[in-house]
Amino acid sequence: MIFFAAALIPQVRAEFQWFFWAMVILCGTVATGIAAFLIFCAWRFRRKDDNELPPQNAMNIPAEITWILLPLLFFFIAMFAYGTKLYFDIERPPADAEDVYVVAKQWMWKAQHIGGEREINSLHVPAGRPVRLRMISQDAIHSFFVPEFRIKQDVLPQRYTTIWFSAEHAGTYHLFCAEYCGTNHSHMTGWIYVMEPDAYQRWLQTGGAEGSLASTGEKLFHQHGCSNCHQFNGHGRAPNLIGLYGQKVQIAGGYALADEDYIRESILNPNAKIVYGFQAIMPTYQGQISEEDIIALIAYIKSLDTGAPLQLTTLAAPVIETNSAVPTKSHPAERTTR
Amino acid sequence: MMSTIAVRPPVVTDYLNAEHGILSWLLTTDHKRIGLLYLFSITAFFFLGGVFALLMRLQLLVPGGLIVDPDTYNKLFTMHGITMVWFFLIPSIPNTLGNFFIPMMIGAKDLAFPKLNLLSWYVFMLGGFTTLYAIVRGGVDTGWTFYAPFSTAYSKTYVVAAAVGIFIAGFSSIMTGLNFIATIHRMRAPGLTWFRLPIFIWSMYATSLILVLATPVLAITLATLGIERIFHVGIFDPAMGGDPLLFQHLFWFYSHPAVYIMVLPAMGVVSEIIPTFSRKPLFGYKAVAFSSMAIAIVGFLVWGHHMFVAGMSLYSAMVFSFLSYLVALPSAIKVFNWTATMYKGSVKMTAPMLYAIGFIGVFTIGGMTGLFLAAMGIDVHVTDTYFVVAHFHYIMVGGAVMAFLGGIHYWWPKISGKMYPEYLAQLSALTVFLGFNLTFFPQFILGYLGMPRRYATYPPEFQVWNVLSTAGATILGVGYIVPLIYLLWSWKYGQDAPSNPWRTTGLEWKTPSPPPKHNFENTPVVTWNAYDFEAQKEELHLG
Amino acid sequence: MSEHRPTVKTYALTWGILLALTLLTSLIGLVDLGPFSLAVGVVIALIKASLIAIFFMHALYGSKLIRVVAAGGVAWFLILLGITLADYLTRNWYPFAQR
Amino acid sequence: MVSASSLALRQQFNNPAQQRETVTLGMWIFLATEVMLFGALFTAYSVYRIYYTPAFTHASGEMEYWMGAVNTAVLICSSFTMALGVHSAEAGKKRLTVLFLLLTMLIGCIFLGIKFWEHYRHYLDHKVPGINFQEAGALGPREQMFFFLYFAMTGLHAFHMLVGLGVLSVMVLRVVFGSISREYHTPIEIAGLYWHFVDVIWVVLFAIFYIPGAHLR
Ligand code: HEA
Ligand code: HEA
Ligand code: HEC
Ligand code: CUA
Ligand SMILES: [Cu+2]
Repeated sequence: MIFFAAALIPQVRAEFQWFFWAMVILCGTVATGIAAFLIFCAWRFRRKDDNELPPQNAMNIPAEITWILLPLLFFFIAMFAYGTKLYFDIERPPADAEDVYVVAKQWMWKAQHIGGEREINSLHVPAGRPVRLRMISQDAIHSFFVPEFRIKQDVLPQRYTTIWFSAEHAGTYHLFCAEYCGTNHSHMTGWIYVMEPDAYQRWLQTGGAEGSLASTGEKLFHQHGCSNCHQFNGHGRAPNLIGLYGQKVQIAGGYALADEDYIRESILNPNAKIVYGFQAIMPTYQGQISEEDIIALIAYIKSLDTGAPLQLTTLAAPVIETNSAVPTKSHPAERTTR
Repeated sequence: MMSTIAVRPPVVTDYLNAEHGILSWLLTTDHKRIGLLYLFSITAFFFLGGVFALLMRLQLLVPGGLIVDPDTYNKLFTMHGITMVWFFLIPSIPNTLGNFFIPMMIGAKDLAFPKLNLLSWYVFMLGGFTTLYAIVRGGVDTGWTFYAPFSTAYSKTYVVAAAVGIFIAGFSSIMTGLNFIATIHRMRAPGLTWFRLPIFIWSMYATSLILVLATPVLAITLATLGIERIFHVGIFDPAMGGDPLLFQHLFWFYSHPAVYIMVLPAMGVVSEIIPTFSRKPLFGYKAVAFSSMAIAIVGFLVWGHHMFVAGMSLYSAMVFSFLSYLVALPSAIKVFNWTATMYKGSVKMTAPMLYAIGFIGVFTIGGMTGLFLAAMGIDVHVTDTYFVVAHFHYIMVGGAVMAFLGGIHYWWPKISGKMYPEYLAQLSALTVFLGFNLTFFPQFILGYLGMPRRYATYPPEFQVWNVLSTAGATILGVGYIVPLIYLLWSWKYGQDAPSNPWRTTGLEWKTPSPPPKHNFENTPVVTWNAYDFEAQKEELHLG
Repeated sequence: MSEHRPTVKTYALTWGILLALTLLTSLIGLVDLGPFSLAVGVVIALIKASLIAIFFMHALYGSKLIRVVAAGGVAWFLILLGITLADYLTRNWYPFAQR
Repeated sequence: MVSASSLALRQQFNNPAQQRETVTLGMWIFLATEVMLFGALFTAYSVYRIYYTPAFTHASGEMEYWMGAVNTAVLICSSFTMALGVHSAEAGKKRLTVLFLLLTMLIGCIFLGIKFWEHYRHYLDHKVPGINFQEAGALGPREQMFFFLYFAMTGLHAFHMLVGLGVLSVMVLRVVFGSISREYHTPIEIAGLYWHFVDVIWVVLFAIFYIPGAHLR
């Protein structure tokens, strides 16, 4: 998206650094001030005579107003605003980020690159390029945490979550699982290898990948018999999947957005959302396809594109089923290549 | 011979010797005795939780873990969190000092529902024993937060028993809260209007509101969790269409307000100690009173700040962040008013005052690091690290426990009728303060460096700070053991306490120490404001 | 008691209205109103609930404090419901390419 | 003369009016906690109903609609008799009070009977999640969520009814044995509040579980 032209990629780590330390200095000053004042009072106004009664002043409206408004207006609002800005930077990947898929399970991290390379408890990425991770868990909740990059995101079962980073310098960085996930939670660690672009290219070549992720997905598509029903001429008894990704699909009783989660659900739980005009005949693949293979299938379906740039739909409404079955003109069954 | 008899006042029947025998304690409906029952129970739970903490700190002395395997460690922090939160800190001040002093401070004979009060102790103990059963049978390893689906589908430990224990204890909280609210509304002495109430009463009132409104949600959430674990109905299981984040929402809807259950009473105690030992009315009384209510109410709107990286809506997260700053404001108001109270006062540094001042300092740091966490961009990095652990121990251990100890010392003469040894008490207050900071300050650094929490082992680069923290914990442990010993000692051998040893203003000091069974000979009539030394100048021989 | 209380007549009238409303919902339920059937059902239910609270439970006959408590209970439930739903309803609110 | 009201005055109170107000307040606070107790489940219902609207509507069509509707009417009748019971207690009419309380309990039992019968029918239909739920049809998996919430909420409600029956039995005994009188009838009022509250919950449960899919039957 234009908002995220490469030049504007926020340097999350740098921004974090100065924000964090600005807060340390600010809060440190206030805290030291309060502590100093307490000690000063304790000493300066110590009781000298056991019967003494000091002046009984107990209220000062201007003072109250000052210390209500001062922190709020000067500190709290600024902290909120900057914290939120930084958060949105962390949460929204730039459009040109390279996708890597991550599957978490008790207690390891599995990564799959678009090129087909797979790794366990390590992740190789090029320096200076934004990388977007699409993550899912096979069991409990985990959390992908790279302290050096100042990023963290919980990895949920049955749902893709996203995090992105752009590492400036080559090096190795610690990867931790930060959400408690059972016995070996503290062993669910790994390394991120950030490499100079040429070194990264070399690594890719020696990676031993058997074809890209999408091509693996294509094989699976035939293996699992998807292609029997889903044909690309628009005549099968199942919807044509070309150009599906990113579309707004009409389903029984509403619309759904065909993102990764939708495709995944269509495979594992096809009856949850029935494409309008089709029968609920697709068998469930629950328990038959691993998370890794689902990712390959998704990569394949995503690649089923005519090459035209993806049309980005901005959704004003939540992607949930509603009963508002407004008929649509473009019947999905007639959808062919765009 | 004659003179010794004359020095000792004639023995009056106070609440302690009004009846005798174990049954007179187990069947009592006297709020003061029930307060003591609670005091003993929560002290036991505190030391149990403390032992878990010490074992944890020992384990973390070396990167690979010193004493236990990861499974055991996971159980340790879970059981530490559960005992400390539900069986120590939440009932700590309300059920001991609150039980004991709410009726006394408002000039009532007892709480509104004395039998309910006793029942609440039994329910609490039943919950406690159920949880102990879970612990003895082999423990729980879900973390005190019980996140699904780990707790519902993957943990192999006694999750249901522990959840049932907390579920039961929750009803004790509800009963107590209900009792306090009804009491404060309806049982005040003639003339004791809302704005004449001591701030401690306001805090307890705000606390009770939270107890009553939040705890039922926890109860139903844990019940659902148990059902899900036993029957696999799918409510939190994503494979069956459930959403684990719903569990988190419901859990934190209770547990965030619950952190204010822990700190509001502490603030109340501090608001009593500071005016007494500054001999000045609390500065900005109304501001402090209203800020308690504001915390109680706004505190219900911020729970999502525990879920910033959980996969929640960005926009919700933003609102939660903003409201978190809003709820920090009343705390700030209190801090400033406490300090202003000391200004130009007549300050006496007794042990309770040391604790109170320690509270202000440590709570400020803990609260300010809460501001770091509420800044979403920072939270992404430090959430689920030791930074969070340090944040809440600063408020809960440095803040609430310190205020609890301060309150126990402050009211000890009234509770036991004996004075505690002042010098020793000051010494151990300092020990607690130093040990505490040594234990938990390094944890801020650990968190910033990226050490995740709930780790049984850790990379070697984190060792230095962990060693410091463990060293601190040892000192802290000593700091807690010493008061236990001398307070018990003073109960038997301490000097008799006069009825108003601090020469202060509250109603609770206008009756003998220890108080008679029905608190006051005659229902007092109140014509003065709280902390009004001026009005009681003659009575207190001041000026 | 100085406070006045509903008379038997009021009780009977309330009862009659409640029964009528029950019949009404039951019949409306049979009609397909799409998403509105739940909404209509809930609205009628809330009217009935208020009637019970006001006339059978004397919510408006008692002290102001009691009204505050009753309203407070409902308000707090709405906080729980509203803010939780706010998350669910805005979870997919970002531009598609961003997630 | 020692009146019944001063006999019933507990030592912590100064006068009967204070006692009555305090106890009533306590009950209302308790009801607020009950709102939150059910509130958590209502929230869960709302979340999943938004997620799985078609499944919820469809599953709602499988309710025993008329049993639910009749039950609503039944419970409203019991609320009416309860109100009359409190009214008679205020007027000091002991016999009438006992009569209305017993009537209320009887109607409550009818409600529970119907409710149990419904649950049993669902059981035979294999609709009890966690025990014998069998998915049927395209929306099956998500209907399970509906049925879980249905059983959880109506179950919790039925549990409250049972407690209510217990409380009312005690009240009947207390009226019969004379610890309740024209001067001191707060316990009956309190019990009435509880009973009406349970009725309120049911009225809403009926709306959210039975109505959305009623037209599908
Ligand atoms: C008694 C307990 C207690 C209290 C009172 C608080 C108070 C606060 N807490 Fe804390 N918190 C916990 C106990 C507590 N917390 C616990 C147990 C957890 C972790 C749970 C778990 O995951 O296990 C937690 C976690 C936690 C998180 C989530 C972290 C994470 O997991 O990612 C956040 C995020 O916003 C947060 C924020 C706050 C804020 C803003 C306050 C505010 O209320 C603080 C307000 C106080 C002040 C701000 C200080 C006084 C102010 C001044 C002196 C004014 C001057 C200051 C300036 C001008 C800067 N807390
Ligand atoms: C009220 C709350 C409370 C209190 C008082 C404490 C007190 C302490 N806590 Fe606790 N802590 C929590 C609440 C609390 N904690 C919570 C909620 C968690 C999160 C759990 C989770 O992640 O699920 C946590 C987690 C937690 C961790 C992080 C674990 C992890 O994430 O891996 C650590 C690590 O250092 C720790 C340490 C301590 C220490 C050293 C103390 C010290 O203050 C304790 C000092 C007390 C003593 C040392 C007792 C004295 C006893 C003796 C000297 C022994 C004598 C023995 C006999 C007489 C038999 N705590
Ligand atoms: C028996 C035939 C059949 C097989 C085999 C089959 N599908 Fe389907 N699929 C369907 C039908 C029919 C639909 C439309 C109805 C629905 O949504 O369930 C569909 C829908 C989908 C959709 C949603 C399409 C849209 O336009 O929104 C996706 C994605 C999908 N299938 C992927 C797959 C994959 C991947 C496989 C193999 C692992 C597969 N299908 C196997 C019949 C089949
Ligand atoms: Cu995976 Cu912790
Ligand atoms: Cu919080």
